[in-house]
Amino acid sequence: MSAAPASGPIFATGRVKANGLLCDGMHRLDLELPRPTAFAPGQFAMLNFGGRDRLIFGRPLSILAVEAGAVSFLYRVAGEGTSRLAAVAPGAELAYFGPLGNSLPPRDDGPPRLLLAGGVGLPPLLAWHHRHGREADLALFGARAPQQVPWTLLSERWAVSVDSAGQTPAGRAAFEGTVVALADKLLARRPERDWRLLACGPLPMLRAAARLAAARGWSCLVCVEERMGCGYGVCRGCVVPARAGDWLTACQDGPVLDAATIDWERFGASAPTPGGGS
Amino acid sequence: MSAAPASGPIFATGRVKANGLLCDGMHRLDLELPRPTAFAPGQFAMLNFGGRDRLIFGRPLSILAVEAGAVSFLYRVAGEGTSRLAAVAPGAELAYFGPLGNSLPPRDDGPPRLLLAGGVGLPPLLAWHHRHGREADLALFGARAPQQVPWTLLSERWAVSVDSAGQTPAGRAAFEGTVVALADKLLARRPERDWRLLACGPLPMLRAAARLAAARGWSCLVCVEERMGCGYGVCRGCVVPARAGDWLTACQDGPVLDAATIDWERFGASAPTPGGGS
Amino acid sequence: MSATPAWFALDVGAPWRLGSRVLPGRIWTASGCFGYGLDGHDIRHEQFGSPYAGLGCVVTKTITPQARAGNPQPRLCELPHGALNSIGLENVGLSSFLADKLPELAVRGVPFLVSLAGTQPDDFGAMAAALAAVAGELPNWHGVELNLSCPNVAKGGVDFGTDPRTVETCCAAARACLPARVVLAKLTPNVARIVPLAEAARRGGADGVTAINSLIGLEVDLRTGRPVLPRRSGGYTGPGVQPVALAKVDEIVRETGMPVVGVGGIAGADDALRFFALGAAAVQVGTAQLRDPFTAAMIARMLAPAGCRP
Amino acid sequence: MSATPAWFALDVGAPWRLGSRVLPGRIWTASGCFGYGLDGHDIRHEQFGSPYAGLGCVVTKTITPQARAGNPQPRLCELPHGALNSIGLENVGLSSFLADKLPELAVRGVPFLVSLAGTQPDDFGAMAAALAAVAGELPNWHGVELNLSCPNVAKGGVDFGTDPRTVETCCAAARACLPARVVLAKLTPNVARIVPLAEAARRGGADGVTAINSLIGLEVDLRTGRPVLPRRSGGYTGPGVQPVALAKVDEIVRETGMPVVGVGGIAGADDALRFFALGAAAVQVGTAQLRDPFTAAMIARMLAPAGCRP
Ligand SMILES: Cc1cc2nc3c(=O)[nH]c(=O)nc-3n(C[C@H](O)[C@H](O)[C@H](O)COP(=O)(O)OP(=O)(O)OC[C@H]3O[C@@H](n4cnc5c(N)ncnc54)[C@H](O)[C@@H]3O)c2cc1C
Ligand SMILES: Cc1cc2nc3c(=O)[nH]c(=O)nc-3n(C[C@H](O)[C@H](O)[C@H](O)COP(=O)(O)OP(=O)(O)OC[C@H]3O[C@@H](n4cnc5c(N)ncnc54)[C@H](O)[C@@H]3O)c2cc1C
Ligand SMILES: Cc1cc2nc3c(=O)[nH]c(=O)nc-3n(C[C@H](O)[C@H](O)[C@H](O)COP(=O)(O)O)c2cc1C
Ligand SMILES: Cc1cc2nc3c(=O)[nH]c(=O)nc-3n(C[C@H](O)[C@H](O)[C@H](O)COP(=O)(O)O)c2cc1C
Ligand code: FES
Ligand code: FES
Repeated sequence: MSAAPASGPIFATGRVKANGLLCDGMHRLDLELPRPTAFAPGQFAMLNFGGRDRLIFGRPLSILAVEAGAVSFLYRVAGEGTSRLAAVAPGAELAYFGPLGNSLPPRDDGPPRLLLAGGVGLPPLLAWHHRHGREADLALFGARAPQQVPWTLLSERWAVSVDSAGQTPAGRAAFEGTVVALADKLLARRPERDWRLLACGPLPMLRAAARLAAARGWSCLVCVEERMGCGYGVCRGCVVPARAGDWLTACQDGPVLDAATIDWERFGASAPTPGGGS
Repeated sequence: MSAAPASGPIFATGRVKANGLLCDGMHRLDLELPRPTAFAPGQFAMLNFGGRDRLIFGRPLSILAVEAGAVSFLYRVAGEGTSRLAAVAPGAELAYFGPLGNSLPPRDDGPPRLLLAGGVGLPPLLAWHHRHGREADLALFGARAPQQVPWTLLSERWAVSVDSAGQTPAGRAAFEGTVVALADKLLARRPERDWRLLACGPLPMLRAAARLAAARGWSCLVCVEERMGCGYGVCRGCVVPARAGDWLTACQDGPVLDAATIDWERFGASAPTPGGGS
Repeated sequence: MSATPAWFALDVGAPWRLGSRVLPGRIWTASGCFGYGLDGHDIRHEQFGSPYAGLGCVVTKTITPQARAGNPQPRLCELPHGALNSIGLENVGLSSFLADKLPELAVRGVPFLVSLAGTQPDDFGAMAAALAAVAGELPNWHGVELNLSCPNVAKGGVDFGTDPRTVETCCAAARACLPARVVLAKLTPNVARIVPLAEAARRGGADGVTAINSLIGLEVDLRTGRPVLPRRSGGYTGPGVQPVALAKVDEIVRETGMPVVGVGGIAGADDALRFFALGAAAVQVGTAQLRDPFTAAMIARMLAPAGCRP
Repeated sequence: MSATPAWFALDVGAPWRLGSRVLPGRIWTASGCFGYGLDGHDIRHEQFGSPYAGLGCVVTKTITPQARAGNPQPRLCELPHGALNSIGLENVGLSSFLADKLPELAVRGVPFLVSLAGTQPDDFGAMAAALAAVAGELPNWHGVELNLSCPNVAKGGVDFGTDPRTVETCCAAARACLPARVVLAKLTPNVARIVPLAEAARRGGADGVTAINSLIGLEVDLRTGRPVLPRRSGGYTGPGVQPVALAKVDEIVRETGMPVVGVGGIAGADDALRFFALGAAAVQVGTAQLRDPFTAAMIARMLAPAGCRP
């Protein structure tokens, strides 16, 4: 699971290049950094405000891309911090600390990948797909409704599911149901095949993905979320219950974890935002 | 000392009409209130920000004037609160609580008044002079330098002193020395006369005014400053040591106090801003 | 301001029983932060009318047997997350309170508790007896809150509030003189375990406890390198103490089941809700009442049952 | 950031003596907030280089005799003015620390103290002895900080830190095994009087005390009306506890004259200056070090004597 990027994390002041709604409930932030940075899909950064606005803890967001000196994120407004983030104008400064955590392993010769992304769980999988995706892989994205789908980011190779149907852009369609139901449907067409699952999204979705993989004996990697203090392994705040009995950290052992190593029963009890949907 | 205004204090949200530098080191704020308010010279208001910016305590500022539904203040940037106040733009909302405290007594048939105002101690005396001033009165304003004098506010009836000389506007002159030295000089021209002193400004100036009055047997009213919690008499934070042995409150017994009732020795020990000059 | 959450079912403006009294509401003002309940009557607010509208109770500034001059200035210091005060229990003293303040409290009709402090346990009985004798007929006088945070001269200066035996003695002394009024013990958070103090208050006959009084804090003036307050430390109050207050209220409620009046950093309806969530019977507004005399009235209005909300 | 005030004459980057050791500086990181001193070595900052640059000492996460799994999640809760944590002393245990962490600490050369906790006084002696045996040759290992905030199972679960006798016993046990290293007692602020604890530490042979550990605090989730943390309350740290930390440090410095390492809400140079103004010998950065691993390094740089400032 390691696949560390060439360079270590940096702590720096970034300048907001763009920040705005991408689709219903999903914002995109582009942040210019003082020097170039590398990242591997699945890694995240801790973002914070400066001066009097500084929050006690940074906010972990997955890195979507690094392009032309700017690092990009997708986020939904979940509480105080992200709602203040949504109000930040281009030119403003933010504290950037990243890239942090492990990452999705790059392509190997194993079976094709089944990518399951839910809502703002998209960045790790989109980045992976962009770098390593192959024709044989299946990339699925799920949202509540068509207007919550960032169509412009998703190439036609992405299949889309929505909880409730509605208007889709010309030439694009959406399956009505959960992203896991869509996976079931698509997998039924290729019954002979083995898959490796990569999943990132809300906890119930991760749970369903892990169950699906376990039932068929496939491997499954999930990107987990936990409340974070530091993001770099020193506070032991972001623990995820391990099947082995103790804990994994979301920020150092993760955020990419093998679903088989997680104690899903205990994990449920600790959802950072009960009922939340990121 | 009471002369209470017709109406009691109100707590309301005001909208900034204008806020900017009047002269070097002196800002003027005009705040529109939802309903008309009365005030008597010497009274003050507690101002605060709203929402996340709200300070633990309001900031006491003397009322300069109420005109056309707006209440005006003069202030200098002394610390965190006033420096944030200086950054507030027209249209912003501020919490207003006033008018508070007692006031300078209106005109009576006694001897003429000698008004001594220093820096942002100007509002009470300017307001009083505007309402009650007579030809026979002497109105003096002292500042550090000519560019710190709000010339546009001061009619030609105001004599001005500056610590260090410099360019004055056409037709205006400034005495070089303290405002009390200027008073001495002007009083020397009218040696037969009795005066009543009204003084508002930094503590050393109030001290000197009280000494001057005491030496000649004149009465002297001073507008005092103390750290305030509430501004309406409930916290006992703003006490001024009384000659009688206990305390006077700056917010209820004052801010206008008879200099003879103050224990000046103990008062010195409690200057809220050592070396400050408001 | 968000809507009242689903779990919240209390009507903070409905009469409720505490000990042998029925109090008109559950949003109160804290001792030392609203004077003697007399200084806000001519203040007006567009939306909330009078600062006394909807108040369950005003707890007076703490009264001592004799008048106290209090501490030198400065007495207040604003902090980024609260305030420090060093008022030093300045108050008019019991006889002056009875002579000058009580008659006006009688006229105003605001529900109130009198906060009492002394320097030896007997003081509490004597003061309660004097109060009962003079105020016994006042329908809006509901009882006393014992401020147990002063040094006990009879015990070598140890704070009353940190010794369970003394807490019990003080409560018993007040209770004996006030059989039919509320007796609350106000507890200090500056102890390792607060529950034994609450239990001692109950043994002494208190109807409940108020938690918390101020923490001990200090602020340094960076220009001089010296403490801002002449006595160096002072009482730390306001938003920064709320997590501590919540922890103490929770301990007392869960381990004793006593009625607890919660206080610490309450400045809005959400803050009050946190205390009610933990089972507080009522809440008090302290520091925030200084900045805005309508804070308690506003909270009472905000938390009123849906039907009554503006 | 304002310039260093005139009264401040300390060189926080100069070697100084604490007990029998010479430490390289006075700006440290606090236990539990910088891991085992190993997790920041590949992090970079334009201005401050390495997070370890200029650090006087890293105090490790508290080590217990056996590994501890710690508490269930969520373990952290952000507050408007600080944080609550309920990590539950999760740590790798002494033997794993000695086997896996010490060798890397040796290679890295970062100056460090090991924070120790146990469930009975003997634990402190045993752990100190084991440390001395394995780490005795390490020049960058300066000694131990005794975290006395756990329940003492030998004494019926009362916190070590609230009982002067136990503080003395624990310090004496560690001292006996570490004649030539620093022994600090880290004190809890959750007591009525902290000075007797500091005096007990001195009687036990401690070279100084660290003050303060976290306050006890609680936060309520307004959506559910229940505490955010599964164990209800947790350790309250960050800016909101600073006034309390300053008051405790001031008391200890003035009443005992002992070397005090100040900790509580330090996030910038001004915060550190407040503690130094009161006579603290060194300071630690806790919660703020989580948000920004360069906080302590930045403070060390900011407070360096004028000649060395960037
Ligand atoms: C590794 C990782 C990657 C993430 N990537 C993304 C992403 O790409 N896009 C996105 O929209 N969200 C992402 N999240 C979730 C995001 O961090 C939270 O939505 C955000 O922290 C909420 O902050 P807030 O102040 O708005 O909410 P509040 O609820 O006000 O926050 C209070 C505290 O809880 C924490 N918290 C609240 N919700 C979460 C959560 N779901 N996960 C972790 N901590 C939480 C906050 O960090 C904060 O400390 C990620 C989380 C993790 C751990
Ligand atoms: C009755 C009265 C009338 C006043 N009128 C004016 C006026 O018209 N114009 C003007 O510029 N100033 C006036 N002042 C002083 C003004 O209140 C302070 O300059 C201001 O509160 C400083 O706030 P700050 O946050 O900028 O400073 P900080 O030093 O950051 O404030 C910290 C705390 O100290 C208090 N404080 C600091 N300085 C003073 C002071 N001099 N007096 C009282 N409290 C202080 C603040 O209110 C705050 O609670 C008046 C003060 C009083 C008591
Ligand atoms: C200026 C001031 C004066 C106070 N005086 C008293 C007092 O006389 N008696 C008392 O029991 N508590 C007193 N307190 C403590 C408050 O009643 C309350 O317990 C404390 O402030 C915590 O609540 P808060 O955070 O809402 O302020 C005082 C607090 C302040 C700020
Ligand atoms: C996440 C976290 C974990 C902590 N773990 C420990 C610990 O293991 N041992 C200890 O003595 N103190 C521990 N502390 C307390 C800190 O060392 C420090 O005393 C406290 O946080 C106050 O400082 P601060 O306000 O700078 O955070 C911890 C604090 C935090 C925030
Ligand atoms: S967030 Fe601190 S250890 Fe993971
Ligand atoms: S400011 Fe509170 S009594 Fe004057």
